[in-house]
Amino acid sequence: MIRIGEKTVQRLLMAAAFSAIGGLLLIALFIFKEGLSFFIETGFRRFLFADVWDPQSGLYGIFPMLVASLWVTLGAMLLGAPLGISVAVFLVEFVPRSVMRVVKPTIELLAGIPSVVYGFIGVMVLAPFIRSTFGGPGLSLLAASFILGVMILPTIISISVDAITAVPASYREGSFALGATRWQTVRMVVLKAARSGIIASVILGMGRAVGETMAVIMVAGNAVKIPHSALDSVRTLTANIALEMGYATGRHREALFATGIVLFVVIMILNTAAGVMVRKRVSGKKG
Amino acid sequence: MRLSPRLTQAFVVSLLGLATAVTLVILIFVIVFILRKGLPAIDMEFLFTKPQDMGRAGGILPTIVASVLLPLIAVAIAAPLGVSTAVYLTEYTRESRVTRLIRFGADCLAGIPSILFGLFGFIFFVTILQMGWSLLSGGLTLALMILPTIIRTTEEAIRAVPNSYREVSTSLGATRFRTTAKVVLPNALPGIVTGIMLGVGRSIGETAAVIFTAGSSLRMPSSIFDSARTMSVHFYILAREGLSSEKAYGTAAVLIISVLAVNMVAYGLMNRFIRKRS
Amino acid sequence: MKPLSHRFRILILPIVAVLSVLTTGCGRGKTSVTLAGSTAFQPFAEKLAERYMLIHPEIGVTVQGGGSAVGIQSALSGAADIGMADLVRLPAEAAELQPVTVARDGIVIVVHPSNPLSGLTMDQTRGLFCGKIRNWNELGGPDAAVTVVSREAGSGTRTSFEQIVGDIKLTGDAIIQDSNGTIRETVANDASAVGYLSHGLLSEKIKALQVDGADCTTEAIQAGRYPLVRPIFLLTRGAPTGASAAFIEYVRSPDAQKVIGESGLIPAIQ
Amino acid sequence: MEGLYSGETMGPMPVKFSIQQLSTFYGSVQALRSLSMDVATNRILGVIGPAGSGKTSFLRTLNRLNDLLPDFRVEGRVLLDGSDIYGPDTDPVLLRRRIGMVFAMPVPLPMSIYENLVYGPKLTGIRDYQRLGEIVEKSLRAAYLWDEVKDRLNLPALRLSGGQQQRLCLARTLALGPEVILLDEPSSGLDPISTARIEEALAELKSSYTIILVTNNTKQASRVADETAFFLMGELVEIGPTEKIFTAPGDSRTEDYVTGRFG
Repeated sequence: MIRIGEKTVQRLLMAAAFSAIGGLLLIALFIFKEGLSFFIETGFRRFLFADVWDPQSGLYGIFPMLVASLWVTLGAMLLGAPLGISVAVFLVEFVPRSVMRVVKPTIELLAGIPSVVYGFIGVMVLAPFIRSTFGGPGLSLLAASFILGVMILPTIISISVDAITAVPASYREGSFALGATRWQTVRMVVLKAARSGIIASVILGMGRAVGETMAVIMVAGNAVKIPHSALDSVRTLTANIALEMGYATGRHREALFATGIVLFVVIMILNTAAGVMVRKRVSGKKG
Repeated sequence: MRLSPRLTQAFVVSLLGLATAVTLVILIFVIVFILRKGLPAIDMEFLFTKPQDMGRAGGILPTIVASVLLPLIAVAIAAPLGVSTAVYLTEYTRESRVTRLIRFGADCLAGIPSILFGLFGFIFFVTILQMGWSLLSGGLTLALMILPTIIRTTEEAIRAVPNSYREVSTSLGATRFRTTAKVVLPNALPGIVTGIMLGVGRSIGETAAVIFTAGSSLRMPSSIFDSARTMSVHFYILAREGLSSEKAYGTAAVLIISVLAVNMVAYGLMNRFIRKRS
Repeated sequence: MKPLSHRFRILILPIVAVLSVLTTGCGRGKTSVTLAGSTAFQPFAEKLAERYMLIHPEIGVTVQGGGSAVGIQSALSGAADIGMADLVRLPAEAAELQPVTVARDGIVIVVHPSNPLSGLTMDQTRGLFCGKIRNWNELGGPDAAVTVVSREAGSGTRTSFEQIVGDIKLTGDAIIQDSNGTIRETVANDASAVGYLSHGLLSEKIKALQVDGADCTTEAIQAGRYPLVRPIFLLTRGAPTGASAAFIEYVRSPDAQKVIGESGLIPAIQ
Repeated sequence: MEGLYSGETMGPMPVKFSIQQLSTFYGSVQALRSLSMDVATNRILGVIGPAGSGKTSFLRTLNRLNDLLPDFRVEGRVLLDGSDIYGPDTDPVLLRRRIGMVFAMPVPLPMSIYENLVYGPKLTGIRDYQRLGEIVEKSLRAAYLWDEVKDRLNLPALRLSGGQQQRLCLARTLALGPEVILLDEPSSGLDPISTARIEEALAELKSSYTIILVTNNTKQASRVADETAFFLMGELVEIGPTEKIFTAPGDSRTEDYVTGRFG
């Protein structure tokens, strides 16, 4: 067997890695190039913390949308993460493998459904339900969080399922041998061993929630005001970009790209927070 | 009030079961909602003819072809690139600030809204590189969109492979590449397939980014340089421009059935592969 | 037992074969005309392109969406030969482009079918959308808070609607939807909603209101009695030439204008 | 270059490994402290000593498996048939084909028994189905496992019992056709019968391989090893013929360890 030169393989892989990372960098640069000049000219006060968004009269305040984005993402994570991880644990630990093998692809089907379909289901079913049971316009922060929570389930469930199945059986046997119940084994051994995979699933799920465009536009109502209750209609940063990019020209377009930059920074903060929070909680217990 | 372990176990398991039941109910509700509205529209003519009258009549064959080609191109680009990047980050470099920075960058890009990917694709691939609205521009843009997910899931899958396998393979005289190809990747396959399937799902369901890059021409694509409209974009236009909700949900129903079929086939293949080995 | 690397090689072969076949495709055989822009006019442009290609099979016409701004941008950058825009007043960037009116679109105010109202005056419309009239009982309707539904800032339909009705400052808590279809769905599912959309989308799920006593019909518009109308432009960089000019001529031809009239828009030329 | 035994009268033996002032470091932690010894060809060297005395680290330095660890560093020289394995022109991959290793916990690769056995040979380019079959049979017989598995070679290796898995790992190493076999506590966790099987196999293999057996089971060393080395805290305390080490050790620390008073 001719041995492919180890060096050439290394170089090939490095080339692939750098082209992939190069591509991703290109997008980040593209967003920053288009939006940075606007960001510097307008400055934080009139952009990030102003709360009137009216491009026609040159007002570009995105504070209400920043608040809305954080609330919607938080809502989606409160629904998606615990539900997703519970389903993953249940499928791997408490259900026969044959059942899991059927259920997992069907759950992943949720990932294949276009978000515009979720949007329509939200407008035609979820919003009227919220309006009749809780009042308000129906198209609201609650509706957006619920729909996003459902949409990130496949990401969180399938990656967590893989992380949990990857935990070697010997870990579980060791714990059973010490008389632990299955749940104690899961809590004390399995989840800790699968922790990095589960964190990855939560982070990717959150990324998907923050990045979702179409479904959020259709169910959130898109009113530009700071939500005082979950029933208020809100507009997230992402929705704002998608809503107006089709018609935006000149400074308005630059403002939307600047919103993209803000979004990028928000995601960075959320990712670091998620990583730190989980690490601290876990080490806290060990300490 | 400390519950006995047996009681907490029963309580927690029923809670987890409830969570699963809720998820499955939502899943079934979404599927039934779409199929109930969409199945009546599906017949031979709907599946095998071209759309007429702005999609109010005729079939959706070109969109089915586009929905097969586009994710294929996206995954054909993103899977090798993503897996190689993940292998490079885990097997070929030491965990350092640089690898952590790359991983962090990938996580953040996984959160960028698809509309910005679409605009990037429009300006970079469509205009600057003169590729025009085409399946290639769309495929490249989608590849960049699903790359972070594939890189991250592959990395997690590789990291889950026990180190003892690497040591055994190395002690038997395998080079690092052979160890990766023959022992690490085959055992990380489930995680990799999951990442790719999520990528396929995302690229099939994407609308905003695709409209700006692959375009939304209704003609049958004859090469990857032709513009084409995927089923998701077709649903997007039919439903949002209020042309025909019956045809729109028919398209969505066909989409769901094909995605479910693809998922089942992919997992069937992978499970057969794994059962043979362990 | 074939080790995995063999199977990978076997797997990769078909993918490469498929891709190579596709890359050889006929490519740019015939001369082609590309249109891009307004999502509202896109379906109509596709229908006209379909008919045009029956008459002139040697010319390939492709139609893209993306919104009026993309239409203007593509026409300027040459990514598209003809831009499509449905804005009453074109923005400054479009100054270099030469607009040709090919159709007109009536904007109709819609409410939930259960809403007893049959029409609004311009002032009542302005009051509703500015948030001065907050409850339907102020207009003789049921005692219910008004849900105002509008398009996103910059959309052709909204800009035209606000410019024609005059000095509208949209109420802060208006629901914003970004397409005719979603506005129709939102109004159809909320008994106290009021919105506006292209008259081509009217259906039994929503109820159209008269404006100053006039219904939104073709002859009312052509007679000038119905005020909420906006033009649809095809934009080219400088005077249209070659295949683009031919297509635009076709769109303004009586045959094409008849098709436009039948499929839900108002012909530009009687 | 001929290496002589330290203080041994039995005439010069051909030397497989000549280790000179070998020290190893994991980052700042030092594992081995300037070890010098010779390992004779085609004999079994037993390496005994308490846990953490550097026995395993020594073993993994010989076949450069420690290269996998990011911050591993070596000082001194390890000569294999006279050439330094840490020298610039040594290809670690070829080196590992000459030095096979059996791990403490049996780690069959998640493949069938057959694939586990042909994994090594295929890497060296052997493709001929017939030849592979011979290698599989020869190595399984040498590991005393042939009769138990000869008609179910397609079975996934993970389905074998603990003892069978360990013998499979031995067979897998033999299939590579190495010159040296390193064994890292091969019978830890094995039942007495499987342990006896392994020891029989080693005694048989001595004639054609140099064997280094790391074990914390002093009885096993005394039963099987020709020479024995006693490691303590990363140092080589003493090395010599097995019965000398076990009956009249030169160093009091060896005596304490061998008689079981500590460690």
